[in-house]
Amino acid sequence: MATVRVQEAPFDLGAEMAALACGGSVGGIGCFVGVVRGDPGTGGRALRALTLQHYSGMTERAIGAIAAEAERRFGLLGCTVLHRVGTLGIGEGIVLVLAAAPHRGDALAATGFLIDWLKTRAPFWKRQEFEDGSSEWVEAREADDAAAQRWV
Amino acid sequence: MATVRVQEAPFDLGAEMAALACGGSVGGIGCFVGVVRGDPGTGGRALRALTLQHYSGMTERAIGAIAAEAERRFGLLGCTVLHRVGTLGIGEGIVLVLAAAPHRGDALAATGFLIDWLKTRAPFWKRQEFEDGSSEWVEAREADDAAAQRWV
Amino acid sequence: MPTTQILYFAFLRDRLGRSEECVVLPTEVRTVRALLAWLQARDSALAALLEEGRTIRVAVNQEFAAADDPVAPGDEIALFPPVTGG
Amino acid sequence: MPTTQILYFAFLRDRLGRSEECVVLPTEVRTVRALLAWLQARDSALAALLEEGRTIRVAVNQEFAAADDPVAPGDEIALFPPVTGG
Repeated sequence: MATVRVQEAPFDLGAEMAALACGGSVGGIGCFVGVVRGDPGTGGRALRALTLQHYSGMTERAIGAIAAEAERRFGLLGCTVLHRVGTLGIGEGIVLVLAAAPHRGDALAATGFLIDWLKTRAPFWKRQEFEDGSSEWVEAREADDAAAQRWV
Repeated sequence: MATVRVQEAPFDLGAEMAALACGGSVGGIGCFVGVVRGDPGTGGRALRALTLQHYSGMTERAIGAIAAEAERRFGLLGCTVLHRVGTLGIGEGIVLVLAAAPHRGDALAATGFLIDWLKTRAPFWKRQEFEDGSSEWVEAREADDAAAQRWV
Repeated sequence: MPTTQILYFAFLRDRLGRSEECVVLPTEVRTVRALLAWLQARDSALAALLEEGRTIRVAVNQEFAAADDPVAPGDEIALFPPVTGG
Repeated sequence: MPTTQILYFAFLRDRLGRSEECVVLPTEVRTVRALLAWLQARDSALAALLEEGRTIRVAVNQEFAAADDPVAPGDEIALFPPVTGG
């Protein structure tokens, strides 16, 4: 059964990992953490923080559906998707994906599947706040759509 | 610069992740944790514990070399490989691989590269101890050699 | 006649200066395409925004929707730019 | 004449009842292949083990070595089964 949460608080990675590792059949856990970059290719302006907005209700529902799909497709024994909202500083984790399977191949493939999907289908929007006081919404990347297409 | 350790103590995943996330250029961290399975396909005998032996000296040197290769090949900003030795119970982590990169594709590919390589080239040996008191060394899996060949 | 809720996110919310509104849909508005045309006609700020040619996505009842998908009174509609989470 | 250290791991260690030994290599033993033949001739337990047809890997100075790779007095040699870590 997938765990899906949208939260302001930082992740407790050790606790999330331990919750998935129990049960006796898990042989490997794949994981990805998205991190706020200080140099996100924004024409030289230094980033101060990132603010994440989401569509409450649709977000949890959409992530829950894709997590269930990942569990089915890769034979997972469990998966966890946590996404933070609110204002995050450089180096902070934005998103945490964990996928537990009997073997490492499925665990890592499911991790890639979940993060590629999240980047293109989960209703979150990032606003960059720069050191100079300016701010702007991040534009979607075509590379993300291409990555998500791999799994169709 | 890669961090490589062979240790008896459990991993502190949050601390290892935080150490890699700093610096301002990291956008994603891929991770894999290998876990002791209670049902490792051993003809119905229930596993009680796993004991890991290693070749001290060669292990650290071999892992250090492949970690440096991963950093070069995938443009990593850092990576961490921790491998436990001694006796581990079911559900405990055996190996931890972390790979930090500006973007998620490289982070996840490097994670797969490192764990595939470790499974076939790092001098560790597992001995299974069963509930019925018997024990035996684990045989190498051909699937692991095939996985490592992907990267040649 | 149930009211229909329209939600706005990201730059749409900032530009319109509101995060949601409740509207009574005319009976002839039965698709996403018709809904957007109707919204455009009644609100010059939204019209200006839609005419900029930026990609706008629509969700109906919390599912991504295409131009020909149906809308009905009482639906929860959302307008937003392509997502950038993760 | 420097001595050569031979290390054994996993089932080899259990079967031989030792984890390492120091030997003086004859001058004609200059490759991994010749080393294995020489070890086999001087130790019946190791001979029995090598004759079982199980894969044995050899490392010379902490690097994986093939049959024709050189060995020299003073090297650190290790014999072990295929690895199973991770």
